[in-house]
Amino acid sequence: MNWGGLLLVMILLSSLVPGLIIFALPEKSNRPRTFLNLGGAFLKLLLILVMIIGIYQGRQFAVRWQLLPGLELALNSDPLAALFSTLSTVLWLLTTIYAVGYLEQSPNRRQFFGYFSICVTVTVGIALAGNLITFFLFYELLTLTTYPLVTHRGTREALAAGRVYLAYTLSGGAVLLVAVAWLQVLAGPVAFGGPPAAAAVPATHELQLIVIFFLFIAGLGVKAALVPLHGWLPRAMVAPAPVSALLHAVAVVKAGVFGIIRIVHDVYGVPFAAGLNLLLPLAILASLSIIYGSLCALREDDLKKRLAYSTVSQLSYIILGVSVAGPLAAMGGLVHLVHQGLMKITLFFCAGNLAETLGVHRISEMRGIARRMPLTMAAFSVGALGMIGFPPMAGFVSKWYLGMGALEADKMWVVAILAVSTVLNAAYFLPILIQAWFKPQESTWSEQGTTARLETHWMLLVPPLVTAFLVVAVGLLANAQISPLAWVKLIIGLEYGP
Amino acid sequence: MSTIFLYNFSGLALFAIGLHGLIRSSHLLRKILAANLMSSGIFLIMIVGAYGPDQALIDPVPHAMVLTGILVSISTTAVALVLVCLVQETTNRALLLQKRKREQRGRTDA
Amino acid sequence: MTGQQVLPELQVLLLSLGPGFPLVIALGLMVPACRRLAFSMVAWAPLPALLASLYGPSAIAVEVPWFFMGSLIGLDRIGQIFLFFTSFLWLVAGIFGRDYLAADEKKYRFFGYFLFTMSGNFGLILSQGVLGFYLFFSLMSFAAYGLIVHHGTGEAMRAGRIYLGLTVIGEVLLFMAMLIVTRDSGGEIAFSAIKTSRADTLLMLLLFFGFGIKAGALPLHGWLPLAHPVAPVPASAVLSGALIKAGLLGWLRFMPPDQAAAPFWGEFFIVAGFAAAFYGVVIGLTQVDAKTVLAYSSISQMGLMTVIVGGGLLVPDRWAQTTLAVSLYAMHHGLAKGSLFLGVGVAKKKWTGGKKPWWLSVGLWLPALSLAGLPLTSGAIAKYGMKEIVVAIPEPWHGLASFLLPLCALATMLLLYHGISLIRPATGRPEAEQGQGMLFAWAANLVAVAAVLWLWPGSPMEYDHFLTAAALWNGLWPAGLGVLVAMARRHYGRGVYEKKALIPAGDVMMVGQWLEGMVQGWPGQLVFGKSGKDFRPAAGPDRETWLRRIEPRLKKGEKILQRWAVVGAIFLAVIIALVYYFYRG
Amino acid sequence: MPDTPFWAVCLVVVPLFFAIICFVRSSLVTFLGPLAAWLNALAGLGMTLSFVHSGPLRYAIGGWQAPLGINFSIDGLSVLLVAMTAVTGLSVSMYAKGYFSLRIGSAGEINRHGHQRAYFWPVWLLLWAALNGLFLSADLFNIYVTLEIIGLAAVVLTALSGKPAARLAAMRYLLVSLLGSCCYLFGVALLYRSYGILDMTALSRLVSPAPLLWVSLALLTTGLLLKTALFPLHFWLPPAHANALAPVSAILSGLVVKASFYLILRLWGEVFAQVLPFAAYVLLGVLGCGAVLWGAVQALLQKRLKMLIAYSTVAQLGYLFIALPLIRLDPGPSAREAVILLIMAHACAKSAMFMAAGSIFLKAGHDRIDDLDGIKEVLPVSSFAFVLAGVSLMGFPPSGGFLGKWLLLGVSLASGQWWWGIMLVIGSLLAAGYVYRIACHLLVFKASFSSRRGSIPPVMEWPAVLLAVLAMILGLLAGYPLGLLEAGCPVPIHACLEVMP
Repeated sequence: MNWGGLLLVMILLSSLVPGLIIFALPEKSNRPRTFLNLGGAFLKLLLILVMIIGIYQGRQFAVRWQLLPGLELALNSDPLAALFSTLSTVLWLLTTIYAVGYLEQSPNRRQFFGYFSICVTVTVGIALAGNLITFFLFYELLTLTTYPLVTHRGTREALAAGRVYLAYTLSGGAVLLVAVAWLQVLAGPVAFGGPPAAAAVPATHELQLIVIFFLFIAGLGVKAALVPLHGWLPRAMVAPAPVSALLHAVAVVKAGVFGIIRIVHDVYGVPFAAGLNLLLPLAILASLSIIYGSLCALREDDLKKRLAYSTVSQLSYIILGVSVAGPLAAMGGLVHLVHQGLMKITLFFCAGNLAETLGVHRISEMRGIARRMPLTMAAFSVGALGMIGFPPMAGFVSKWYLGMGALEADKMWVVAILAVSTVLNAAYFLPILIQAWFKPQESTWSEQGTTARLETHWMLLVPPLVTAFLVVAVGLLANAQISPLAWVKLIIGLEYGP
Repeated sequence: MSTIFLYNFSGLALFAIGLHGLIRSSHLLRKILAANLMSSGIFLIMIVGAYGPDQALIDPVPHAMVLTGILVSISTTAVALVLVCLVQETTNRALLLQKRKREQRGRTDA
Repeated sequence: MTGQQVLPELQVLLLSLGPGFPLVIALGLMVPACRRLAFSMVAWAPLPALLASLYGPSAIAVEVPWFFMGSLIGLDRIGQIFLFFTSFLWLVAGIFGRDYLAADEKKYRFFGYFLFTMSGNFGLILSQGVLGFYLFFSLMSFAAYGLIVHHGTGEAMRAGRIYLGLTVIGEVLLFMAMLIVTRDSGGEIAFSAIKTSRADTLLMLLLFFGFGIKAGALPLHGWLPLAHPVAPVPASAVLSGALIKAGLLGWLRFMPPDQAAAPFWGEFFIVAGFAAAFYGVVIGLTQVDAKTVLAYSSISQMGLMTVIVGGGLLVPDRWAQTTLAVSLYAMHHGLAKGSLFLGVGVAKKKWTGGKKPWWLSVGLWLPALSLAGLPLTSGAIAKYGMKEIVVAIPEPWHGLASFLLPLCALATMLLLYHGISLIRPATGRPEAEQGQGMLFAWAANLVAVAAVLWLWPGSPMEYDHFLTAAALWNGLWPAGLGVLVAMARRHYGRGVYEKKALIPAGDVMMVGQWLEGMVQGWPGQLVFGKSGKDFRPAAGPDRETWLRRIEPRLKKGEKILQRWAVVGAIFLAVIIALVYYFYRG
Repeated sequence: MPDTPFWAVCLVVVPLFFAIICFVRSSLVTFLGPLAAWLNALAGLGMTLSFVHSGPLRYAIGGWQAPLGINFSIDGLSVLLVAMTAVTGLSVSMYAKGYFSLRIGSAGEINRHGHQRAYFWPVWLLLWAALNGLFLSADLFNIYVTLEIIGLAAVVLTALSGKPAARLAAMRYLLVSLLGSCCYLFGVALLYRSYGILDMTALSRLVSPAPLLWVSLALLTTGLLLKTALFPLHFWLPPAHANALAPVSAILSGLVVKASFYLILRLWGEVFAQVLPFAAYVLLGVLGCGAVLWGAVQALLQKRLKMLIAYSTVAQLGYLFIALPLIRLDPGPSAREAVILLIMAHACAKSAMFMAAGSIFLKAGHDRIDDLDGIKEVLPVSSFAFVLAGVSLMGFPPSGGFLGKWLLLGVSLASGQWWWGIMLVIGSLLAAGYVYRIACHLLVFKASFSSRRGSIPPVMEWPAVLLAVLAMILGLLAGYPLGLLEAGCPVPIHACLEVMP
């Protein structure tokens, strides 16, 4: 276990150990629990920074653990892994602060924070996974650890939503297992770093490879909320706001999309996949879910459900970017992975704020709410405008690169899809902003005891403002050295050559 | 040779009768008796197997096996009888019929 | 007035102050602590931009790599013209607005959006890069929504909704156009380096309609006549004065002077221009509200400018001259239309009933006549610049244009007369005392309208040619005839047009309403199912439903397996099956 | 360090010796029982270590050579199963120690526990000795004897709880066990008639296809199928396992059922592997699929916790039988390794589940699944152990169950007969169905939960957690036990072939 490997294991442990200790602590020990959580978050962020610096210097960290002769678990730190793990860690830190504020008086917090920390460990595990079997291991564990968070409230709908969530994700996991095992039979152990494994399979198995690819897409599509398999996401919105913020905007859904990126880039390799013309159906599926997601979002009056459907459509941007074979489109897709995470988590934080402080859940109750909660609605507006692709925000940058990539591969219909979905995004986000900012208050809200000075508890207010600032900063400083876009260019540079 | 065949056949017959008795009869004691019949049938076949073609050479191993078998079937029957008494005590009829089970339904708990 | 060479950093500072300063004040307005201080400085926000336009060097472009994927700021010739009249108009509107809305309790919010729109406007003029242009264009468009819906009445909300809808569509069309332009020019985003291939019909269509929405091109002009009456006067002045000119600037920026003549597109622009010009007047005459009439006159004037751009497309080597002529015409129209709108505002505040005071009628008639191109007014100079372009275009269009242009002037005069006659005195108690800021601003604007083209260095000003009898007569008869016809129409048609507009304002928007009804109506239900109901995709497999149905059969199955007879049968069956498989194997 | 034969003998003698003493001096039972359990576990550990050290071995007890003497053949498979029995047995014993000294519930229950303790330990140690004997013994008749002892001891333990349902279930279990043993004996008799030798390794060389062999094998196998409760013949298992006392159910489901499957694995996997046609394996595989589906669906229908777990045993056994055709198909060792992993993982997980269910039943006073909401607040450790064991039963990575499923899936896909693999995946999905039906009640929070007074001692809660964790990380540590498996290929026995033809 060299020093690099130790670093990777430490990154995982830095949130697993606090999680386990939290389980051991009694329910009432709030202060140590918060300290543990935040300490773990900061430590993990630090370690990831060390990793990023290492990657900048061109070093490669890896650790192996052999289960059986043909089977080993591996973690390695390639730039794509660093991108996703940084995103999850930063957002986990903010969501922990938010969750501490959000669940101030509620019961059963020990179980919540315990599973919350383990869940992030698993997400970072997915990011750092070095081969297909490790990825699958963490992918399945994600289902396990997120279930108690979805059914945290314990109400009837929470249990029903939990059951639906399990039905979808477990069957997705089963399909993925068959695909992984089948590929292992054909191509031997599949590692992520080196040359695409599927390309090395003899040509006679081409049909099997095609079937395996679509099994992968089906298995990962459940978590990536591709249209026919997205049913669980809106129903999982019964979960408390921090859960829907981190999990259903970043961790769980991104794991699915990250998996698809790994499959297309590392397992099959874009040229080979394009050769088997697998990418066109994927692009069509992604476009379908972009449009369908937006149409469903148009019709939802419940705020979190509308955001959920918008997640369904936004995720498919990333898949669309990856499935349009070309460096620029891939760049657009990958950078949208980060940008969408930032924007969507801002929106969910604000939705959580409205629900927690004023008991507002439906959009029709949101008239004139900006007067009562100006900062929250400001953050919400930044996130919403970003989602529409309003220029200085992050959303525009990814849409710009997606468009450029589509034109580079002269797929005009992809640009048309982007245009139509931008209009649809505006159609379901702008009415919310108009109602909040420009219309007088009509419905009465239930004031749930907030401090006089700020509009709501400071822990609920700071995270959305920070993420909103990040959304603007990432957009404005897109060309800067340290922006996600620069990091994605590094990834694509490695992938496609200079 | 015909006596060897006769013994084998009777052993087989005993086994069959015992099997039919164990399955078809509804009274517990009958089932236990049937089980004993089956094992004695098997012992008969094993003993017959011990005699080689020329009467002189007798193979001792089946005898050892039969002895052990008899021991085992005795202890099994003992346990079975104790269980029949227990069942009798709680269900006041030593029948193991389905309808007996239906009456129990109300009070079954772990 | 060409500025001397200034240090690059200073240039960046000077130019970025243009859009930057209003932003800073707007943020100041948001923070309650320094709200009062910020409000006091609101009126002077456009000053740095005005100074930059006057003293800035005529042609510089400064690279700012870190700002939003690399952007360029710079001031070229037409940029300078646009920046000058836009900043002047914003300055006048700001001073006017401060007094006009002094009593309004939501004035901080209004001026917040006012400053955002202003910063967007200046930004898009100054930016020399495609991305920067699009950024400020979107900022201006979205912030203008705040100005339109300021009063919050029903029609304001409807106008705002329509404006926003069309703006979003415009943004998307522009987004696609920019993608194609950047790809064609190999990833280059500076205006000087981009090449828009005129042959690419999709690109040209996207550009025409993308900017056409803002510039009031025919099918997509619906929001203009709806937005102006509902917006407060300073807002509508700026809307028609500066905002719609952004569309025009977009055309000029995105169609660089490459050599390939685009005959088809030239004709397309000319036809669209004339159509807009006359359509605007025809519909305008049927309206009853002064600001709506002025809005329609803006549409028709923009039509004229589209004609000039079309001319420039037909004769590519005269492109530089065309852009100059169009910019001057835009400047003149912006200032004139601004002063007309401000005039309406002054009338509403200061005219206490009875006969229209003399200074008010002079203030209204001066810009109107100038717009109609009366000789010796800056309007005439602007029209003269246009004529030079018309002369150069090839035959079929030359004759048509030279015949139609005077007709346009006549029609404009007709429409403006109708508009001015509709201006009504103040209904409530006029606040006479603190209106000074309004009057001063209005007066300054009038002076500008009168003098601007005389003083502007680049304007096509040959005195000798200008004073010839023919030029005088050409300028005079359309205006005079227009006034006579308008008087006759007013005299005979009294009362017919006063009450209700024959065609509701925003004529084309009736189609929009019909469409909206459709979506709510039965076709919408058909497509989307009942609106608002929780749209349930395939419900997850609920354990209760499918299991409940087959449960009794399963329980019975288990009971059967419990019986001894069945067990015996299965037992024998397994033995026989095994023996059979052993044999068969 | 004493050598392997010493440990082999200890494994059988020590539990027998203590069983007798506990029976005679029932007052000492509270101390002697757990002591015996620890000694047994130590013997198992010693055996494993010496096996690693010295490799496979054949040992004739008391120098008596076959066919009269009793031979022990110690190879990888048997050592692993002995080790599994040691670990699971020790945890169940610790649980039983707490269970019988518990002060929960009415006075009647408490003194009945005292009475039961006196009989539980001797019979359980007897069962443990028989299990060790079975795993180690080399010839078929010796296996018959140990099999019979296991059957009887299990029946007595089932009847121990004294409730009418338990007694009826015990009676049915006894009759089934009788039927199975008679058939097994008949098969052994016929085998002896045709080959004159009962030693498994010797038989595997002599055997050649003959009608008498087919009949005897059919009888042997059907007897064992009845004892393993494979799908159509599973009717006796759920009532027996559900109505027995908690530690007894853990023993029954975890270990007893595995004994007869071990024999099938030996006979079909090694002894008669060359002779048996593949079609026969397919038959067992199909019955296994039936077991997986039927067991899972029945489990989904159950209202009581222990009945659900019992039916889940029926389903999980189906997995093992699906693996049989795959062992035949797979050239390499991975299918055999997978089966061993599945056996060990199931043993740990199932006993952990039953122990946790026992604690839940004692604390809640009932085991109706739908009324268990909020027990998490009262019994956090046990409910966590239950959920963790359930998860490893579902075959979630990194559990042993997952690795077994993964290997079998690989073999089935590589061999082209992909339907076995798909059956495994569907089975684990159904397993997820019934595990999460309980887990969703155990994980959910409810402020008030009506539970009986008195607390569950940690000695009852922690063994369940340890076993569940072991099942969960078995996947990660799979390299070590499976390494043992490879080292232990059976020893050639030409040494003792001088017996009559």
